[in-house]
Amino acid sequence: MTEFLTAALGFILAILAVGLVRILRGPGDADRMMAAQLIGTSGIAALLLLGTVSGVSAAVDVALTLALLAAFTSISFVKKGTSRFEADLPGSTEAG
Amino acid sequence: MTFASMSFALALEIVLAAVVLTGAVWTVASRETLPAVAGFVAYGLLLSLVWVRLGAPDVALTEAAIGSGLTGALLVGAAARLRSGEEQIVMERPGMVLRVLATMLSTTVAAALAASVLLLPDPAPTLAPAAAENAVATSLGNPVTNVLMAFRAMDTMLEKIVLLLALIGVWSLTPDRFWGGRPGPRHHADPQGVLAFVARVLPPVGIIVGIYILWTSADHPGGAFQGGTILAAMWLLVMMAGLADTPPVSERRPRLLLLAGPMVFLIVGLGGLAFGDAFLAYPMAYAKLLILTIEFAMILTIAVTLGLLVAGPPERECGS
Amino acid sequence: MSAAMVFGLCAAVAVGLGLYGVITNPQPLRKILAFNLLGSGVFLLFGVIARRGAAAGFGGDPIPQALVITGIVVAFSATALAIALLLRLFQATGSATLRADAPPGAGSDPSRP
Amino acid sequence: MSFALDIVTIAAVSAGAFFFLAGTVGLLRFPDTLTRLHALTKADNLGLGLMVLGLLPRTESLRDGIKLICVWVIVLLAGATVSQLIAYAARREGSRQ
Repeated sequence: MTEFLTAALGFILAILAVGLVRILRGPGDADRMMAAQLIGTSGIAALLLLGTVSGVSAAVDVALTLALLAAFTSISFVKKGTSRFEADLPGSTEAG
Repeated sequence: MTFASMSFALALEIVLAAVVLTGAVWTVASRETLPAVAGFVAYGLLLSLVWVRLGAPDVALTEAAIGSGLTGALLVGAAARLRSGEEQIVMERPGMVLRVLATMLSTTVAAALAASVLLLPDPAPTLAPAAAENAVATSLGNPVTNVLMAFRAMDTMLEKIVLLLALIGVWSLTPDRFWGGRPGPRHHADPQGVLAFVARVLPPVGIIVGIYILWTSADHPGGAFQGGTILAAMWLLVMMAGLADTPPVSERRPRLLLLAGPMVFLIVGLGGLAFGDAFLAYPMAYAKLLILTIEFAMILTIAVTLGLLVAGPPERECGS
Repeated sequence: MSAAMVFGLCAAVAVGLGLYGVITNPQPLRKILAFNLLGSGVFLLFGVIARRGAAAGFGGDPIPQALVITGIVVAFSATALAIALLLRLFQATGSATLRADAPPGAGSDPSRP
Repeated sequence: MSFALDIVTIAAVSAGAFFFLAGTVGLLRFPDTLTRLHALTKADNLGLGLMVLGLLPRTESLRDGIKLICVWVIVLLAGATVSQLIAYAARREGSRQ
C-alpha cells in the first residue's frame, strides 16, 4: 500500500512541476494564475499523501493551514495581479 | 523495511528535492517579477513538504503559514506596485565579468556546504534526550513547544520584540502628512460579489483552525505563531474584500493588542525573578498554565502585528 | 545516501542559487526574494542536522527545529521592513533602483504637497 | 474488511490522480482561457475530493477524518472564488483587445 501511495505522490509532484512550467511560460497573466491555483491544490494533495506515507499524522494540520493560506495568497495574487484592470474600483471586482 | 521500499522512498525524496530546486531556480532566473514571486510561493509550499518528510511538522506549519503564505502576499503586493518601474531596471543587467564571478562564488559556497553535509559527524550530536528528560517540568507533550516556551523562552520573547521593532520601522517610513493615518489603500468590492462572499465564509473557519493550532500545540505540532498567522491572513482577507478598513495606527486598541503579548511575557518573566529562581523560571506547579496564558496573549499580538506588517505604513488620512 | 543527505544537498544548492540571485539581480525586490531563498536554504540545513539527531522517540532534535521557527519569523520581519523601505524609495524617487546615479523618475512624493 | 478498504483507497486515489492529469492536460492543451479554467476546476474539485475520499480509510481517528474533509471544503471554496476572479479578469482582458 505504501508503494502505491508513494507512486501516486510522485505522480502528483510531476503534475505540480508541469504547473511550474506553465507559470514560467505564461503567456498570459490568467494562465499564470490558473497554474498557481493548480500548484496550490496539487501541493495540498501531495502533502496529504506524504503525511500518510511518512506516518506523520500532523500533516493534516499542515494541510489545513496550507489550504487557508493558499486561499488567501491566491486571492491576493489574482486581485493584485489584475490591478491593471483597476480591480480596486467600486463594484469592478466582480461581474455582479 | 525491505531494500526495495527503501530505494522507493529514496527515489521519492530525490524527486521532491528536484521539484523544490526547480522552484528555486526559477525564482532566481525568471525575467519578470510577478512569476518569480509565484515561483517563490510554490517553492515555500514544496519546502513544507520537505519539512514533513524531515519529521518536523512544527516547522512545516510555520513554513506553510509565514514562509510561503504571508511572505507571498507581501511580495505579490510589492511586485504589483513596482510594476511601472520595472522596464527601466531590466536594462541595467550586470556585466559578464560580475556574473562569472558571482557564479564562481556561489558554486564554491554551495560546494563547501555540500561537502560539510557529507562530512557531518557520525553519530550525530543531539539534545533530544535532554529535551525529553526535562519535559516533566512543563507537562507539555510537544518538545518544540517546550523548547520555544520554556527552555529557550528568552529567544522567543526577544523574537516578539523583533516583530514589534520591525513594525515600528515600517511605520516610521510614513510620509509626514499621513502620520497616524490608515495603512494601505481602501479596498472596494461589490458587497454581493464572490470576494465579499468568501471573505464572510472563510474567516470563521480560519479563526477556528487558528485557535485549534494553538490549542493543540501543548501536545501536538502547532503554536502561537502558526495560529496567529492564520488569524492575520483572515483579517487581511476581510480588509481586501472591503468589508472592513485598516485601523488608523494612532488608535489605542490595536496598539494595546500589539503590546499585550510581550507585556504578559515580560510580567511572567519578572514574576519568575521575584518568586522563582531566575528570569522566566516558571514554578513547576503552574508551568503549563503560565505557558498557555502567554501563548493566548501572544496569538492576538501576533495576528495584529503580522496583519499590520503586511498592510504597510499609513498612506491615507484617518477620514479617507 | 539517506533522506537527510538528499535534502542537505538540496539546501546547499538553494543557498548557492540565493547567493547568485542576491549578487546579480539588479531589482531590489528580486534581491529580497533571493535573500529569502538563501535563508530558507540555511534553515533547511538546520532541519537536516535536526533530523540526524532524531532520538528519544522524537522525529528530530527539537532544539534546531525551534531555532528554525524563530528564524522564519525573524526573516519575515526583516522582509516586511525591507519591502516597506523599497516601496518608500519608489514613492520618493519614482524608480526602484539602487544605482546612485539614477535619473530622477516621474514619481510623486506624497509627503511633498 | 481491511482488504475492502484498501480497494477503496486504491480506486479513489487512482481516480483522483486521473482527474489531476485531466486538469493539467486541459490547462496545457485547451485553446482559450475559459476552457482551460473549466479543465482546471476538475483538478480542484474532483481530483482533491477523490484523494481525500481515498485517504479517509487510512486516518487514525475521527478527528483526522473531519480535518481531511475540512481541507477539501476550504480548497473548494477558494478554488471557486479564484476561478470566478480569473474568469472576470480574462473577460475584461479579452474585451479590451
